[in-house]
Amino acid sequence: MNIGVIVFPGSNCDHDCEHVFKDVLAQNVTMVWHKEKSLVGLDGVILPGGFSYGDYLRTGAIARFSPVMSAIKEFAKSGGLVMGVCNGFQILLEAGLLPGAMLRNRSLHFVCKDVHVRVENAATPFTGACKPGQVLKIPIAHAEGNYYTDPVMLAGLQANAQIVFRYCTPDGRVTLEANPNGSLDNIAGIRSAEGNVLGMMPHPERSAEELMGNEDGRLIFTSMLESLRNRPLKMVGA
Amino acid sequence: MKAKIHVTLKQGILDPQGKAIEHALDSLGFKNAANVRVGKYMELDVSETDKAKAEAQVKSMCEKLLANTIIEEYRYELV
Amino acid sequence: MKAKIHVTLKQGILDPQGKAIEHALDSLGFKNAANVRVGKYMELDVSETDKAKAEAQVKSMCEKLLANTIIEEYRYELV
Amino acid sequence: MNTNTADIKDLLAQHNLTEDEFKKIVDILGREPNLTELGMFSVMWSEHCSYKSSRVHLKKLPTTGPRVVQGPGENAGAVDIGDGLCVVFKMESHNHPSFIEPYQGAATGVGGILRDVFTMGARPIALLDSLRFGSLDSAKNRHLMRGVVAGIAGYGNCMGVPTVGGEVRFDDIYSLNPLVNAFCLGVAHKDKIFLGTAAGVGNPVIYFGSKTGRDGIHGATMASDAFDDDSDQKRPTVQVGDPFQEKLLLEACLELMANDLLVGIQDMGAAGLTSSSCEMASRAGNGMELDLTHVPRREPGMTPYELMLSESQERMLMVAQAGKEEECIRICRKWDLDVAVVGKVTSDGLLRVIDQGRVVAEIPAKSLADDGPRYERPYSPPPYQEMLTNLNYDSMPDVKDANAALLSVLASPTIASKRWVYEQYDHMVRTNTLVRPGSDAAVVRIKGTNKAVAMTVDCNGRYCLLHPYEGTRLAVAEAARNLVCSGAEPIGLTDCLNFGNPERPDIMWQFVLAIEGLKDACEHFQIPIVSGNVSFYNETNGLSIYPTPMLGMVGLIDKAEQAMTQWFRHDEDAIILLGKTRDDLGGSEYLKVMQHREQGSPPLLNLETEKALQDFVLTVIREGLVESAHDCSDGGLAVALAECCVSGPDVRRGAVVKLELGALRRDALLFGESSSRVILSMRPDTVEALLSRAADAGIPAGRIGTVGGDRFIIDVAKGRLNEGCRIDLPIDRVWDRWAHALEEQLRHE
Ligand SMILES: Nc1ncnc2c1ncn2[C@@H]1O[C@H](COP(=O)(O)OP(=O)(O)O)[C@@H](O)[C@H]1O
Ligand SMILES: [Mg+2]
Repeated sequence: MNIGVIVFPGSNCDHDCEHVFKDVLAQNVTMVWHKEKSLVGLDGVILPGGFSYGDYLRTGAIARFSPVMSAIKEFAKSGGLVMGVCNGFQILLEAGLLPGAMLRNRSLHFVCKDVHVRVENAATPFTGACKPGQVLKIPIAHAEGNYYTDPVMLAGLQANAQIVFRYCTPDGRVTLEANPNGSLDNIAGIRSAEGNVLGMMPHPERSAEELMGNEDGRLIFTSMLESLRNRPLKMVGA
Repeated sequence: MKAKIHVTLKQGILDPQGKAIEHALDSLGFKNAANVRVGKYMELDVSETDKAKAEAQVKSMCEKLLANTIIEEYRYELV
Repeated sequence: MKAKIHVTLKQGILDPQGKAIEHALDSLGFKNAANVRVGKYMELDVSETDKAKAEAQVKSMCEKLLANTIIEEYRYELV
Repeated sequence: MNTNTADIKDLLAQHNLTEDEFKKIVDILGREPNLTELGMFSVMWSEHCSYKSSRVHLKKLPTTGPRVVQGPGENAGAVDIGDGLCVVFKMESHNHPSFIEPYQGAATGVGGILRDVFTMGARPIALLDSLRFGSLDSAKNRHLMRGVVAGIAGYGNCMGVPTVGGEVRFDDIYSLNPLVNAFCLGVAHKDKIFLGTAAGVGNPVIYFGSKTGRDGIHGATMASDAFDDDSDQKRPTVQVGDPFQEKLLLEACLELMANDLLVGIQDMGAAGLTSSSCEMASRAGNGMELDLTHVPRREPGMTPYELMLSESQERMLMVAQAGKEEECIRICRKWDLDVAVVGKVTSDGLLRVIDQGRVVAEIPAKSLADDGPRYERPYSPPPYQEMLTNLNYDSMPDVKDANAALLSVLASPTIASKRWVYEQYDHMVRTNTLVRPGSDAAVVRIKGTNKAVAMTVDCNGRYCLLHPYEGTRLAVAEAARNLVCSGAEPIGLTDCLNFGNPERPDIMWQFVLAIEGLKDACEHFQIPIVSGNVSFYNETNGLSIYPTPMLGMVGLIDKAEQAMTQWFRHDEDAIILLGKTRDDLGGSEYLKVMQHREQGSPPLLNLETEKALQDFVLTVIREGLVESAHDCSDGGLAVALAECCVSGPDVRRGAVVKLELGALRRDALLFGESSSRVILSMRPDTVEALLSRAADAGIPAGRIGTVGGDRFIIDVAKGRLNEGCRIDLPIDRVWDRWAHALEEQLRHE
């Protein structure tokens, strides 16, 4: 597969995503500068973590105007797989590709640590290799991961199984103490209504190798690759 | 013309920063401060002499960039 | 009484946030926006009826906590 | 300068120059300097930039070795790690700015050290920070600590460079002079190191990065200036950092370097445009002409004086190959940086500054950069030194309630878990962090190889106060021990020497002894010092900090999977203690916490014993005999054992330990800080082999207990002179105290 990793000024997990796809999963990776206007030839797209535009004003607020974002919208509209991790998730929210907004962490601190998330929907292109309800240990590293949306939208997310990951205890209970940032309904990741766009705060690329002592995050990437292999042909290079 | 823009969290949205400041004020001995809310204040120059046009522009800046209307509201004045 | 407090960077102090926003506005086509400066805006209730006393308190809050007077300046009004 | 004598005196005082130094300037120029020139001399000849009090002593340090690619003198040092790669690292202080404005002071400290490393052509892959604060009982100290930690986080996280380790210690002496030292390490190709040199007459000099504002003018002189109660007045000199801009600068630099366009490059740190230009010219034996008209500015009306002295952050100066200007400019623009050709390399050795067609300064570059004054300042021990080391053991009651004592020492913020700090740092970005903060040293793999590097920062200032020579040797030993316990061979060292006012003979004495200790220990361990920094004048109202020669040591692990951690890993594993325990309570954390004394002689250190121990530990780790290894130092044996039990990432494990008291005191056995000791854990079936190996190597070793259970038990049998005692606590209680003490003390408001 040919996976595009979008590079915004200030992205800093771009090399990490590249490393996982290229060196761990032996895929082709194209680094896509944010001024590109086309995504032709790509099978899937990752918006990596980092501090695009320094996170000034609001996280993701400025990056969403990068020229590449129109191409990403087109790509998503035509069914292409788009995944935003951390800052990438924040950008997808600001760009309206996913619903809701991020508030500052309840603690007001940046927090970097392992957390556990429960797979709430294992029938997405990004979680196919997981079992429903499976608990994954994946690190977070953010200051604004406190997901918010209004009650109507939240009910919609719940009803459409758009909540993909929830913060939980190691044994899979969704509790207040397991919530590292105050996120509504312990939401750690959501998908679009159509299902082909995913945003998640935890960093699966940080737990995708044996040497790092944790391979849980790798499931997300292998799920993605698997569903790309199985997709109907018409979507190629959309 | 100078635009003065206030962007604040919508009513009903929890403001952890405001809460933290309230708490800090309290422990500094300012017991009678309450309901602290924190927002952003921005100033910028608009090189436009027609007030109506300038207003339209600033409104559009707010809608597009300066505020996230899912969680924030904004107001502005031009001087 | 409600205090409305503006905290802004002192003249001459670098405002990286303002710079980034200006750049973004420019690339959004708002070519005539310039000198963007970003500050904080805070509102809080002071349970004090004597205006002079309330003022003294708010000033002291600003000095002690709300503004970092090394790089920021503040102003407030009471309503 | 058309000024009368009184005015000159004033001017010199404002610029921290002596009359002799002024005379020397007049000699060099053959005339009186104008104000811009005076300003340039004053920053370059400040203690901070010229090392005028320390240079004669720093010369004694060992700086060479088979692995050394670049020793002191450049932006950072470089050490060969094989595979055509080297690690580039350095440590730097930002103490004074952080006291004035903790967030920005600490943030710009991180920014500065990152630039030092990436100007050498290395991509930064790890940061560490070493911090000293006064007691957290004071609101001011809590405020300082919160601000400093947030500032380090704010800058490092945004840059995408993980902060993988560090050190925080507390002592009231640092209340008015907190220490903020930042360490950065990067990786570069050995044959692609870039230096700060202005070679090639006629080559263009290009400015890039942020615009120049009035930030930090006099910053360099301020860093060489003790505080007094007027320090508030100096506040406008605070610089504000923009990590986003620095991230762009980093990527632009690495792209410029990959494209073979540069002759030399240097960041604009302290003394900004002045230092970068004159140092680059001087290194190449050339001159440089700068035309200020082209310098990008943030504010109107800036004078040549201000432009030359500004310390605006995130700026660089490069000398490009002639004809490659356009390509350089294109790359800078791609990264949205300000960029301008501001001058050229000349042959006359002069730094000539032009503004609006007028020469506003003309000074031999070498005289600014290298011919600053050098002082052999007098030194002698302070009269109180003997009182400090004098500790009468007989007058001190031995520990009675060992449970309570352990819990108190674990709750001391110097000992307690630093999780509150390092969780605010992104310590995993770049996906190399094999050993995260929380073990003896951090371990970061080098992608593209099987190797990893281990890093630690260490210094016990209390030991250094009690005996600067011994204290510094102990710091070297501890740093190396931390690396070895992580499975790494020490290969290089950077230092950051924080001291008081060098014009005082007692402070200078501390400094000279510390250098001697550093030299002796490094020579013995054969660890070269490849970079460093001196921070003097850490005193307020005449009160100096403890001598704090902070060390940042780097080690190499040939097989990344052999990286070792400090925590127990399996129930039933045997616990082994290597090394000998003596009556070493002098300068211990226990004495400070339980008896409020900072007194005595620091623990005895024998370099041969230490080296033998370290060689042994490294060998058995590499042979796979060991499940965990932990250096035993602050807080002594009881604390180190407790850390082995509770510092692991997912689970806490109990332990049952039995100790022989022999002729020792109970408190010395449990909490004394004898050096050259390590705690290992291993599968029970390998114990015998290990013990016989240790005996062969002449290392004292014995099995002291077993991992497992839900209690932390240390049984101390009756000794020849003293009664025994027992620590017996639920392991969760031990954990809770250690894990949450710091947070609780910070949560006051
Ligand atoms: N300021 C800090 N930043 C990051 N990590 C820190 C900091 N202070 C302490 N740590 C981490 O906490 C652990 C314990 O620190 P310390 O007690 O100083 O270790 P040691 O005594 O082994 O040198 C180490 O892994 C260290 O890297
Ligand atoms: Mg240690």
